[in-house]
Amino acid sequence: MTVILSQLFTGVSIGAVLLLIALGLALTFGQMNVINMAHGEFIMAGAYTTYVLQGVITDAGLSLLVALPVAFFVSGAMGVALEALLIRRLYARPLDTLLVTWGVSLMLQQLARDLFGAPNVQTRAPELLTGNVTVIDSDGGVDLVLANNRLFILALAVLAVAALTVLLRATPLGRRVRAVVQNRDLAAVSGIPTARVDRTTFFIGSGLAGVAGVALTLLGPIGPTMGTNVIIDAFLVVVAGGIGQLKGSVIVAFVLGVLQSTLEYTTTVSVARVLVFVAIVAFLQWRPQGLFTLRTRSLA
Amino acid sequence: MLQIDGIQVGYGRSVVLHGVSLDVPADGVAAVMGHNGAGKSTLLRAVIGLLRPRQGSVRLDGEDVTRLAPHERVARGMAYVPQGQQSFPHLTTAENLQLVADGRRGGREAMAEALDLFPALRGLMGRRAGLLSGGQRQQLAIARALITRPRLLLLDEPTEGIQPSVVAEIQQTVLALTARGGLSVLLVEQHVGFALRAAERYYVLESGRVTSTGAGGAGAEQAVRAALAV
Amino acid sequence: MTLTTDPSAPTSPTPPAAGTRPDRPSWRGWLATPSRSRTAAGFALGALLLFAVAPLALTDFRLSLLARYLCYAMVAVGIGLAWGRGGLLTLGQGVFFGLGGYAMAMHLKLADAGPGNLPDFMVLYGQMDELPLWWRPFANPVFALAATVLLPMAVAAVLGTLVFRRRVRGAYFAILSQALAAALAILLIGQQATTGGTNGLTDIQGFFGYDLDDPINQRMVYFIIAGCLLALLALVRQLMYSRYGELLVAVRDAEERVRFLGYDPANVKLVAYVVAAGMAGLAGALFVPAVGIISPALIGIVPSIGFVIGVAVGGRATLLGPVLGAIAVSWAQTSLSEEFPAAWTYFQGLLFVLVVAFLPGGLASLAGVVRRRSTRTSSGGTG
Amino acid sequence: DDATAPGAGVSADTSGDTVKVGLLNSLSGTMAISEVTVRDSITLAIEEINAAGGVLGKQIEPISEDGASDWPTFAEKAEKLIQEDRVAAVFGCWTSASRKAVLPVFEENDSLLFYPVQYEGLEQSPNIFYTGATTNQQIVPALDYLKSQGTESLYLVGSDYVFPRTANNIIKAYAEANGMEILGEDYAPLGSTEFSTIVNKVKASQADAVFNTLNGDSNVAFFKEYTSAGLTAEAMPVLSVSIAEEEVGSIGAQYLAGQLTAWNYYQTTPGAANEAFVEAYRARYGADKPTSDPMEAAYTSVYLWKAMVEAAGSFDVTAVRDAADGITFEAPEGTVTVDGATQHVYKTARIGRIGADGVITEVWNSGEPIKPDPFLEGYDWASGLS
Amino acid sequence: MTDTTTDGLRVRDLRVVFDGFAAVDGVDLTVPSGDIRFLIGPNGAGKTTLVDAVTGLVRASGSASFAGRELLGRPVHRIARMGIGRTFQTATVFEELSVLQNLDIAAGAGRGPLTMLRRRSSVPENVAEALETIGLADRRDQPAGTLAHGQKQWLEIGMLLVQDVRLLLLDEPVAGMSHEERDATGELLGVVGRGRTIVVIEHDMDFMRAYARSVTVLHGGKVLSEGTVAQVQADPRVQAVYLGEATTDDRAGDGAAAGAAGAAAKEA
Ligand SMILES: Nc1ncnc2c1ncn2[C@@H]1O[C@H](COP(=O)(O)OP(=O)(O)OP(=O)(O)O)[C@@H](O)[C@H]1O
Ligand SMILES: Nc1ncnc2c1ncn2[C@@H]1O[C@H](COP(=O)(O)OP(=O)(O)OP(=O)(O)O)[C@@H](O)[C@H]1O
Ligand SMILES: NC(N)=O
Ligand SMILES: [Mg+2]
Ligand SMILES: [Mg+2]
Repeated sequence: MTVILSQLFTGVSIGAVLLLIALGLALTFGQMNVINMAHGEFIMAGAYTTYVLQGVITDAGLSLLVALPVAFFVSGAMGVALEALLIRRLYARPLDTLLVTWGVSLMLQQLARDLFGAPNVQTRAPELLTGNVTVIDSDGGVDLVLANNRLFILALAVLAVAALTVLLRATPLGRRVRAVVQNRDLAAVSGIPTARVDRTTFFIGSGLAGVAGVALTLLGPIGPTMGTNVIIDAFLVVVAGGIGQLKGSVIVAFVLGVLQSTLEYTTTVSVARVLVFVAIVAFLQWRPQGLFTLRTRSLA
Repeated sequence: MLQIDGIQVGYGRSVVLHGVSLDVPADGVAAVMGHNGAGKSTLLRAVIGLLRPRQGSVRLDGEDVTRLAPHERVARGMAYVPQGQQSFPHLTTAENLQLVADGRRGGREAMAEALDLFPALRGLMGRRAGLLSGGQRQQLAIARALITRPRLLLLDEPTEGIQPSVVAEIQQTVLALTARGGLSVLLVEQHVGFALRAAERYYVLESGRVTSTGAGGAGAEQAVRAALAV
Repeated sequence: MTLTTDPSAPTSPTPPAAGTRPDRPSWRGWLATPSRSRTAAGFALGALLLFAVAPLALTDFRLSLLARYLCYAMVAVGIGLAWGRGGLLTLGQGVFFGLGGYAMAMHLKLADAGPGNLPDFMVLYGQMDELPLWWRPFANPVFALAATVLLPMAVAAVLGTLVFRRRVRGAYFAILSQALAAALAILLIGQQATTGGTNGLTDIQGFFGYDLDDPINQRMVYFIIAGCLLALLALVRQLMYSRYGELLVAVRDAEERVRFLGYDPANVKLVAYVVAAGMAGLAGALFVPAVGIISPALIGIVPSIGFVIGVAVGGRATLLGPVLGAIAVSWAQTSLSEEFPAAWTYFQGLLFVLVVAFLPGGLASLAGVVRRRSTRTSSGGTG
Repeated sequence: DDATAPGAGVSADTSGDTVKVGLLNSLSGTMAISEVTVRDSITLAIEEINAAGGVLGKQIEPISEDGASDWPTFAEKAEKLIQEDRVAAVFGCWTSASRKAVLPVFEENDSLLFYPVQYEGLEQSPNIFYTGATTNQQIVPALDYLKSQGTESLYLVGSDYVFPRTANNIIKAYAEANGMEILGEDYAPLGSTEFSTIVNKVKASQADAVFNTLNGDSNVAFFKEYTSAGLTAEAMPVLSVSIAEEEVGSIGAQYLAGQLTAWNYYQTTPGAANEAFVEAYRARYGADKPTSDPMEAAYTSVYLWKAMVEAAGSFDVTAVRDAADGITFEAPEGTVTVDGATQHVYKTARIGRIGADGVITEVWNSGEPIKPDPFLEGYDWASGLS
Repeated sequence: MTDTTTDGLRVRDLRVVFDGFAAVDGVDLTVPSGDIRFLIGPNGAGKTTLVDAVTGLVRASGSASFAGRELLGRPVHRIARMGIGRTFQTATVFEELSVLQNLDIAAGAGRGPLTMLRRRSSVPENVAEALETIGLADRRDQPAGTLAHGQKQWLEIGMLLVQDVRLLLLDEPVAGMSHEERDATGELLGVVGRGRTIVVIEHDMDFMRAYARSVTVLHGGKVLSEGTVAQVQADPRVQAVYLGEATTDDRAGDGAAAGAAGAAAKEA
């Protein structure tokens, strides 16, 4: 019983991680149609930012808290640079953004190798986050303990989703972001400074990757290839959730998390991965445009 | 109000407008007519800034706006209703309008006014624009442009796809707005009768050149039809 | 009465320039069907280069590298068709390359082991005492050879049917195809006892009775590969300039519209996808005797995108662009990584960024630009 | 180049006053993390040898190639080193997969590879010298150690590739013969960083100890998860066979304190040879750079080759091979001796405990170098394994 | 031109509902073979949706049959192969392909695989004819993307011709066309209409008056009125919801200029 509960918690927390790494994509891919393969490297940048900050601020808890906004800004700034230098030219060619940003991701990985060395680095987690909460103490049997770092990430994910939802749904910026993607020229002639909106959106989306990077330092190593390990999963979440639909990504992330953890428990990690992929293909048979879709009457 | 001076505009290697010059009088209407493919839409796109002229200039009240981005031109009082019933398909009708009213002084009132002009839209506020019918979308597009309270309105075939009774209303609206003062219109129209009635000046565009121009009014109709029939 | 007799029919308005110099990337020019004689000359030149010049000019080692590049080029030709013409950005061609490669390698391993014996790795790492059922048919050379092409095509057909019928396209398709590559690689790695796991299938000794240690036989493999590449080029050329090729472009540009003409776009795409998969399978199969190994490392995301890089650099919508791009990129990788192992990654990334962002027609469009400049010189062999 | 004779044997080019050797490591891609340090220690050995007058009076000229973490590329680069550069020997490879990929190349061309990493055994090629541990020099002693500590049940966690899977086959055979229970076996794809489920399974199993064959990257995530789940070295120790000093640094000692590792060498291994090695390495690459078992085995492999060449009086592959048996070297790990029959090396097995400061200290060693037995022919319980 | 009812388009109790909103709300419509039926009605009346339903683009209930064969429930391409073609409110042609290639593809849905895999060796006769009919013969090698708005619309009609469709559904074919071009298109309809059934959605009343054989008025998803041009125009309900006060030429705007415009229309 405790095993089931703790597996469920595991699933939810895997989902929270998935959600955090996919959230920025839900914005840049989901809203802007940019397939940013360098998103993973922006996550990496967030993680390295945490690492560097710990060199400066020795208190692990404080440095983690400082790292959240700093990483948001660092990755966001990288996103803005990418947008201004390359992506700006490619709004009419969404598939090409995938290829271009993949090239960028290669270079960023090598850059990380050159800056920080090929071996992985790590951060010290604050004392508070290395512990856990025992929810069920089944003496003799297996306790249900919830790891503090996982709880922290879950809270972070929920917070990020809430903030983004408000931003997109209830602010003028949100309307503008959506308008620019849907009809760039019309947005421009409606008085919207499209370039600035693009840049702001990309800043936020990439910044969220930085935040995800900070979170990942609590779980695993920081290394040049950490982005590649998560990027496909993140895209699958957005795809299955339905482009342009935040709530889709949220639901899918948690469902995939629980599915993954359940399958891993009952089969093996590799088989679970393959089955999750099969499940997504099957799901797209049912909902080809993802969980939530927006139809229009145009033939595009 | 608007002076276009010898602009040359094209796409890629092809040139569509070969030195077009034209004036829109203050508080008046200038109409542009011509066959399909003559370059009318191209002209308007250049005026609003979606296309950059290779030569020539566009001036708004004497200010050279040739190099400004579209949103900067809108900030200076231009508004544009493109051809083809364009909208932001995934935004609702309300959001399509709100988007333009956002951060604009008097935006709320302007929105209400626009809705008074197109009451059919009130019943569609929650529907996404991509699901509207063609004519509904066109009404939405004109309403959107009016919310910015423009000094210069660029209309590209505004009555295309609209039911006759509403066409008549749109025509009357345009006439009324210009008559009230404070609004000039550059109008691209296939409806020669309406265009000439509204226009102080007409221009006939052929293959990217102005081949004929003159004062508007019903009297010009014969001349225009002759020019168009060439 | 028809419109042509109507004086107002707009036959005059469009400036002449607009008709012949549309506002499109310059690779548009390559859409025009080249003349048959130019094509024949091109093929003759290609054959001369591949069959005479290269074998004479290159050492055994460099020729074996070229053989490997030509295998990549075969994959690239297929991607050019599916992506360049059909708009199907397939980031999972490694899957089909791998299926072809494994099918071939399974047969060669069984042949090496001899009748009734198990391949070495099964005994060593899998403690198997019996050949798994699904390995058995691959002992038959005819079955194995057919499988190298038909197996990838069948997988593509199934996946393509599922995906295209439900109108999964664009970025969705690209990401799914990429995930497929990751999934297959993981699957192969996880079944070490029967697939060799991460190691893949290695140490292949013979090729249908020929000893692969012998450089003469290696040359033979090279000639087979070069021949197959030329044949595939001829095939794709036929497809591209056929009515099907036009339809494919139509589907790429306005899929829904095609539906209203009475075609099922899913089928149109499926043909291109399946053909490309077959080509990748053949390439993978020939890669095995040329390099002596097939492993999951050749299937995953990185190699799959690697294939696309070559195509993009060469020119996605052209016939020869993908081939030249694949060869050029692999060659650059070999030689640059010999000189500057770390900088190679930067170079690769930068090359890709620059070409895709600023020269979407690839190097082939440069050729187009040059050709347009030097109006019709006598060089006939590039078509 | 055109002098290349068809068929076996491109002899090394030793005509000048230098002799070329190849360095074949992943300098890019996922494996670069580990392999760059191996390349560095090989380079260090070459520089030392050159400074001391070289081999047979010739300076060693290293030619480095990047295997790029891609097995076919390893094969390609091996062929290039042998055929184009005509090197006398090649040092490198890390993963078994890369070794498997180059093996036919070395055999076809009758050339030599020195392979410096502990591996799964079950291999013996006349063209490879194995200077890392085979299973009876690392895994088997580690199991003996656990057994001596009273361990009765194990959970097996490994990366999904040939070394962990083969190691685990051996462990299972050992366990069966020794009355140990295997309570579970899980593999994570290389580079995987999500271990919550596996840790849940480990925890639920309530095994006495965990035998960990995860590769570098994944260990960080595994141990963080392990600690968060409330598992400790006291309650359920983890014995790892792929965590060296380098990895301890990057996982974080706070997650590893008290856990066990099995190797043939630690940076703290006593002896003058190791002090000299550690000092030289730090002087060359930085005071904060740790040394580790594979680095040491790679460093040693260059000296072993030198000794073989000198014993043979020639760079010729056949001569070198014939001279190999019994060659010894006072390595940082202690005396190592080449076993001519298997072309492996006699090595001392060691178990270390990771301290809270990240330093690994030896808690047990085999007392003397163990004779390599790659096919575990000397162990009855292993008879079904190959 | 044969018999009527069974040959043409027959729609019964057609309903299209979007999220509870009935865009088409129980329409009965019979268009006999050979007819040129104009479908008019206020913006949002459900005209385009009706055509969408008949061509398989949206799901509908009720029945729609052509030449006695049920259409509802079939996929788009099957319906197209039954000889039903349409154009769109905004013209959609294959921009990258030449005019000729556009037509050739349209002509080819029935081709076998062998033909498909061969190159086009000559211009098929029906394609050549269509090129002449739509007046784009001298632009046949030009990419369709470079055509002007109106030309694209003709090309679309041409594509229907070579498809040899029996039922043409044209959604605002003359929108954005100049006066003369409208007339040319009208003439084209006459040519094309021989032996075919044509349904035209339009808001251009002049055009309707000149070329319609019969008219159906939709309003709020229902049929409001049906009959000849004169009958429909005279229907006060139609005037109220659709035509407005200006029962005559809208293109000249209000009544003041109606006379002039009417004259102009005749002159062209
Ligand atoms: N994006 C484009 N790329 C290339 N050529 C274009 C593009 N848009 C328009 N053209 C060409 O420019 C010319 C003028 O087009 P434009 O749309 O300005 O005509 P128009 O007068 O508005 O016609 P219509 O009455 O049909 O709207 C045409 O020949 C058209 O083919
Ligand atoms: N997918 C949809 N979801 C919701 N409402 C829809 C959808 N499609 C159409 N509608 C609504 O159905 C009604 C009918 O639309 P339709 O396009 O058929 O009108 P129409 O008669 O063609 O109008 P117009 O003359 O303006 O083109 C409109 O109110 C439209 O907003
Ligand atoms: N040999 C190894 N550790 O792969
Ligand atoms: Mg226009
Ligand atoms: Mg409509």
